Amino acid sequence: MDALIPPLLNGSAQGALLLLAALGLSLTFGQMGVINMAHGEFLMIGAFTAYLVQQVVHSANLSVPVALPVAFLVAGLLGLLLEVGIIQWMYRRPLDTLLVTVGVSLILQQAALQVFPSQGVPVQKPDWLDGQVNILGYEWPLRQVFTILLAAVCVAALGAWLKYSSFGRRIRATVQNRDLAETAGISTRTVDRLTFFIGSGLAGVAGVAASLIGGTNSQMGMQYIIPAFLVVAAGGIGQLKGTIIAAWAVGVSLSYFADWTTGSLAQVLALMLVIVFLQLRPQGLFTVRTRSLV
Amino acid sequence: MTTTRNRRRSLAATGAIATVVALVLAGCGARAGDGQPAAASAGPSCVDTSGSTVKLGFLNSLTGGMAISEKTVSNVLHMAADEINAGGGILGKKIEYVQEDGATDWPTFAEKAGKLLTQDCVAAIFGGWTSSSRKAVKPVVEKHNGLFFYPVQYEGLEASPNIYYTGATTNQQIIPAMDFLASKGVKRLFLAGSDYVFPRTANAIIKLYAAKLGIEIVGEEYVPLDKDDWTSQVAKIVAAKPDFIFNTINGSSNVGFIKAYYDAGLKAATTPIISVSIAEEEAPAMGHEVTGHYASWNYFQSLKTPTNPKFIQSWKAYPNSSGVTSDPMEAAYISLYLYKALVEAAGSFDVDKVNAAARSKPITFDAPEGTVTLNGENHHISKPGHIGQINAQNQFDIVWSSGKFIEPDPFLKGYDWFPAATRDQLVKSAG
Amino acid sequence: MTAASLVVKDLHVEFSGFVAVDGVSFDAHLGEVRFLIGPNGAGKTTCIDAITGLSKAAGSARIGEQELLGRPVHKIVRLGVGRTFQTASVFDELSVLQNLDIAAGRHRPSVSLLRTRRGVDPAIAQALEETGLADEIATPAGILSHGQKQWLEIAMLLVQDARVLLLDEPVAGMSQDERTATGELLQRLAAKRIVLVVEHDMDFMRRFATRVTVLHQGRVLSQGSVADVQADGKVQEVYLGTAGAATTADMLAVPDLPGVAAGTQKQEVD
Amino acid sequence: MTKLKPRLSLLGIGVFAVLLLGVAPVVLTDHWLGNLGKYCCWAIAAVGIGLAWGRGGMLVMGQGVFFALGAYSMAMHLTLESAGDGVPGFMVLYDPLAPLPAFWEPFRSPAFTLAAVVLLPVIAAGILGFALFKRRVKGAYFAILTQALTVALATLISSTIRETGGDTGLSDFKYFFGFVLNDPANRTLVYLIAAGLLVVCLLVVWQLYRSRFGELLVATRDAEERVRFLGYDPANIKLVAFVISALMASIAGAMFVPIVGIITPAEIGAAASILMIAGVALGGRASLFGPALGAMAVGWGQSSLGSAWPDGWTYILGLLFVVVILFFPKGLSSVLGRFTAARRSPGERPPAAVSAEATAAPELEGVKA
Repeated sequence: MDALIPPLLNGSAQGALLLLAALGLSLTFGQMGVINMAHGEFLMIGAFTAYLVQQVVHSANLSVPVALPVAFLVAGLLGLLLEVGIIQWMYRRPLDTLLVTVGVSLILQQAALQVFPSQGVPVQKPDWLDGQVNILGYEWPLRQVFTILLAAVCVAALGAWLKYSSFGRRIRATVQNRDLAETAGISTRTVDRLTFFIGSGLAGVAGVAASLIGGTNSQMGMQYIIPAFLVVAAGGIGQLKGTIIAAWAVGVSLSYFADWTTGSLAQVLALMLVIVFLQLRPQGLFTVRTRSLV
Repeated sequence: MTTTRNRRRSLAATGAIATVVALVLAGCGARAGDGQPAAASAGPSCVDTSGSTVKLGFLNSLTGGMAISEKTVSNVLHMAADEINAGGGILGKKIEYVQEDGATDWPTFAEKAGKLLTQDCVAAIFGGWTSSSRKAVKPVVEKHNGLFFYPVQYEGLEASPNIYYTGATTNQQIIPAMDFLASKGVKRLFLAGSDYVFPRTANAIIKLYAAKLGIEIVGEEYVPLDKDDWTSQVAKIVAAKPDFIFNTINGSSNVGFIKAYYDAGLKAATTPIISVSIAEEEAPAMGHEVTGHYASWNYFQSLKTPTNPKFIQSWKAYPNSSGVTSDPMEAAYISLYLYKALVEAAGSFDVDKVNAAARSKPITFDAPEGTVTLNGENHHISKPGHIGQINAQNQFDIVWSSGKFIEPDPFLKGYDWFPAATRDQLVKSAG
Repeated sequence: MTAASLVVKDLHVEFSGFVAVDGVSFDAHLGEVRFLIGPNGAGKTTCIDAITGLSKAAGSARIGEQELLGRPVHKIVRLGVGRTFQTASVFDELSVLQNLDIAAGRHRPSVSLLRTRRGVDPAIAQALEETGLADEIATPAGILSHGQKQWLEIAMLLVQDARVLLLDEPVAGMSQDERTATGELLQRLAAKRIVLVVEHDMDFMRRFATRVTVLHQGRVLSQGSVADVQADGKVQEVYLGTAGAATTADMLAVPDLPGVAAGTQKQEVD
Repeated sequence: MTKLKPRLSLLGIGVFAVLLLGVAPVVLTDHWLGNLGKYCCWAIAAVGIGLAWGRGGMLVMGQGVFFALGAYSMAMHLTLESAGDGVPGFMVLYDPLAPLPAFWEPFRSPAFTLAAVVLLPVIAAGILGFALFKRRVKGAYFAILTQALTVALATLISSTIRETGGDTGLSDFKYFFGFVLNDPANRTLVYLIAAGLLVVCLLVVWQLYRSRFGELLVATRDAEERVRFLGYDPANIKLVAFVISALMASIAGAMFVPIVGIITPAEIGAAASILMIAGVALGGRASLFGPALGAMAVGWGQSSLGSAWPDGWTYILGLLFVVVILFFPKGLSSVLGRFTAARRSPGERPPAAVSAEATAAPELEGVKA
């Protein structure tokens, strides 16, 4: 059991972080078809926001809860800016959004390198995240529990919002049939902007979580972007439950691989696992079947 | 009809290329076994020192991932150049530096080194950080018979007539750290590193020396340089119950490591960490979490030497200064002064004369870490070994010192626990 | 070349539990222009999708002895089944000639693909003549008129030498003259090839159909000549049910409502 | 299409060949000739990307994988050539007595090395492409999968230090198939081979673009399902283009090694693979010369602007992506094309404008039912 349980717990936390990073993408990529390679940099902005909030609210106990909504707002507004400035002209060219946002990500990285201390900045962990809880006889770091709870809250909020709010219904209507939605009086422009705002804002929240796990610096976004995209793809386009399961599966397999082999090989194996899975099942875990093909 | 003719024409074009290639093949170019030593084919140097200035090249990553560390080195080189110029320059000639960006891209390092030597005609190049950048520059400076001053501690096992190493080699950083651990009575050691050449090499050496010291290595874990999440590996550390952790992690991955370490409930008081890549520059990014841990360096800002206060003061006053001094910066600072000393000893900027001067008499410099002496054979410098413990201000309190300066020994010739067969092969393949 | 009959028996298509086509059987023979009609969601296009391998289906669809179901799309095409699409789909960036050349290509050895085209294939010249596109040979297909695009699609089927032509709303968006021309073209083609047309345009159907199958909610509602079908009470009921106020006769007589046809395209997906 | 255009293109290749093979070695210094050689390597890879992405619609974000196959094949051979009979130095530390890893052994042979440069990418791309295209993986999925693959390979190489040299890679090559690499004459020779290969690659795609295959590839890019309904298997068509583009990336990698003198995982990772695409996008993905010239321009920008204004270069590169993709999706060559077309036939609709619209149209994802 000693060999089985701890990686499962650690992996669940890793999966939760991955899920937070992928959640926004599942909106923008899954629902709108935009491939935002700058999503990792929005995450970075969220982490830097956590640091900046800490400069104002000195107590880490308070600053982290404050930083979560602020980071959501900051990253969300930046995403909105990206949508209004660039993406809105490109909805008919999904593949090209990928390249445009690569450019945006280069610019944001360089800007962060010049604005903030080049070595990165420290984000203090709140005291209430110190320590461990005992689960099944194993000491489980509270910080990991926090990541999982945060991911759960975000998923629940997003899911409820999509399902019950009128904007959520409009998003789903727009995704299913843009023209019809427009004729039904839905402003698809507003829906696009709102979706992008929320998707990017979620990256900001993920950034706060990431700042408690790793370094906060100009390069941090790059380590999340590819795995996050793979998770969304493996989960199935526009499928929240697929994204959740895929993120958890990748996190846990990464953790087991790391337990059995080295950290590097674990990364390679986890990537290969997803690649092979997508080869076998290109439509992802869950799909809405329609007559038009993938 | 047109197409047929077109095809014939494209065939003709291909034929023309083949002919050109064949001509060149037959015409010229030295072949292996022609008996010509490779370096002899380097053309005459274009360095011109007849004027009132001497051109030097600074090659650091100002963009990309390594800019995090290398910008500071670039800046301190500028400061050293300004100081030297204020003091009258080298052999009476003012330094005119050309700053190039290596862009965290190793072929770019090779390209820019070539540019500095052949286009800008600099007398020497200073910079580099990663071993990859050094390995990219090495063939270039050897080909053009230039000089390269490399300021960062590295994995050793190298010596090039065209490179001077002012950072520590393994016996000046890794081995003092192990001696310190032995003095603390450490019995169980865990090795954690980033997955690249320096940590792997350092750990190979640590394992050999640990066997001699009677320290048991209870685990060894690596994570890719660009990954911050150490959760899984730290869980293994917890399970292995070491007395001490030897940390060869580099970059922001260190932050992730420390965070995972505390998350898992490890404490500096019971399972301390000794690092070889965390200095005054890096520690602030980790906040208070590194307090109480150790680092092995040859220089600390807190070091009490005659020249250190002035160095710290100048740096703090320098534009765009980070405010703290650290070992790699100090090594870069040394590199420019060492070059000045070498040139003045040789009385010339000529590379061969500089190298001859290095061999003929001991070149010294009163560095912030103390008076360092150049080893003219292996082009490394003597250094003191210090262990610092990180305090609440993210500065280092020195808790252990090697006493005398440690002579550089990149191939570990003076250490009987290092297998002779390995060394012989390494020396042979290093040429 | 001789074309046997296309015989579809007991066709079933299901999308995640939703039965789109439920036990449909019909056949089409040389010499007749066969029509498949029905209200929105009746499963007309789905039938064609199934026959051409685009949708997974149970049952049987044969040309002569050859079973089509279960084969990949391009293999079915190689058996001589060609189709057009509701939205004319031609290669916009390529010229008319290049479009047709590609359609003719499957009979060539693959090495010849690496060579440049020289001259115009006789089969292509003939198809151009037949569809009246001879003047547009160098025009990029993207700037052809809507009707011309439809003809280009038909021309592509001809050079492809398809034995069975499955045409999905071939006259949508065409002018009255173009419709007539298309109808006559189809009647000419029917002499040598099996022609099956899915249409909403009742006027067009009445003028050119030899036999008609009416689908409703995935099942065959009625089958026979135009007159038979028009007289069928069940058909009247269905059209009354879906169209509300209009009478069956009116419905079947309405020449064409482009808006209706266009509107249905989107919603017909499952 | 008139017959004029292909002949003009051929003339263009001729001029290009004269400039690269005849003029450049005479007028350029050794340093810039070496740089030009490096740009030629990127251009070779770019020509392949132009074929796969511009004409075939497959956004290949993992050309680093094939670049690596060629580069490491060549680098292993050159390392062994420099090491003589012994084991390369970097392998010694970890286990001084262990022999050369088995997969290194055949690379002692020059013939095997050259064969590997050609066959390894063909086999790898063949298997990968077959698996992906038969399963109809395309668009963003294809792009991200290939990118993930190159990230995985770079990570793997970084962590296998004894086998591949790890993150510091392979460097310090003394000989190139018997020729002393430090000799300027030999360096010119290596440059000429790279430049010659670039010209050959251009000729290959020139013929492909004017062939029926080229038309079919464009057709597959724009309407894959439609091609299927013409009796072709689009997977096979895409596979051919993908394999050729992989081969070109491998050749580029193989020539990169003797010219630049080092190969490390950083040259094949995500950033490097994306940089290869930058040039193609800039020059014009679907045009004949666009990718090659774009890649050379980006290389030159990195050398000269990167020196003059390092921080600025990163911003320029980022803006280049944004501006070019947003405003000139067909690259700068389309701007030129639009201009000449407007001059040649005033009043008529310029073909470039037509094709730009076609690009702007949504990709036909399957058949709209």
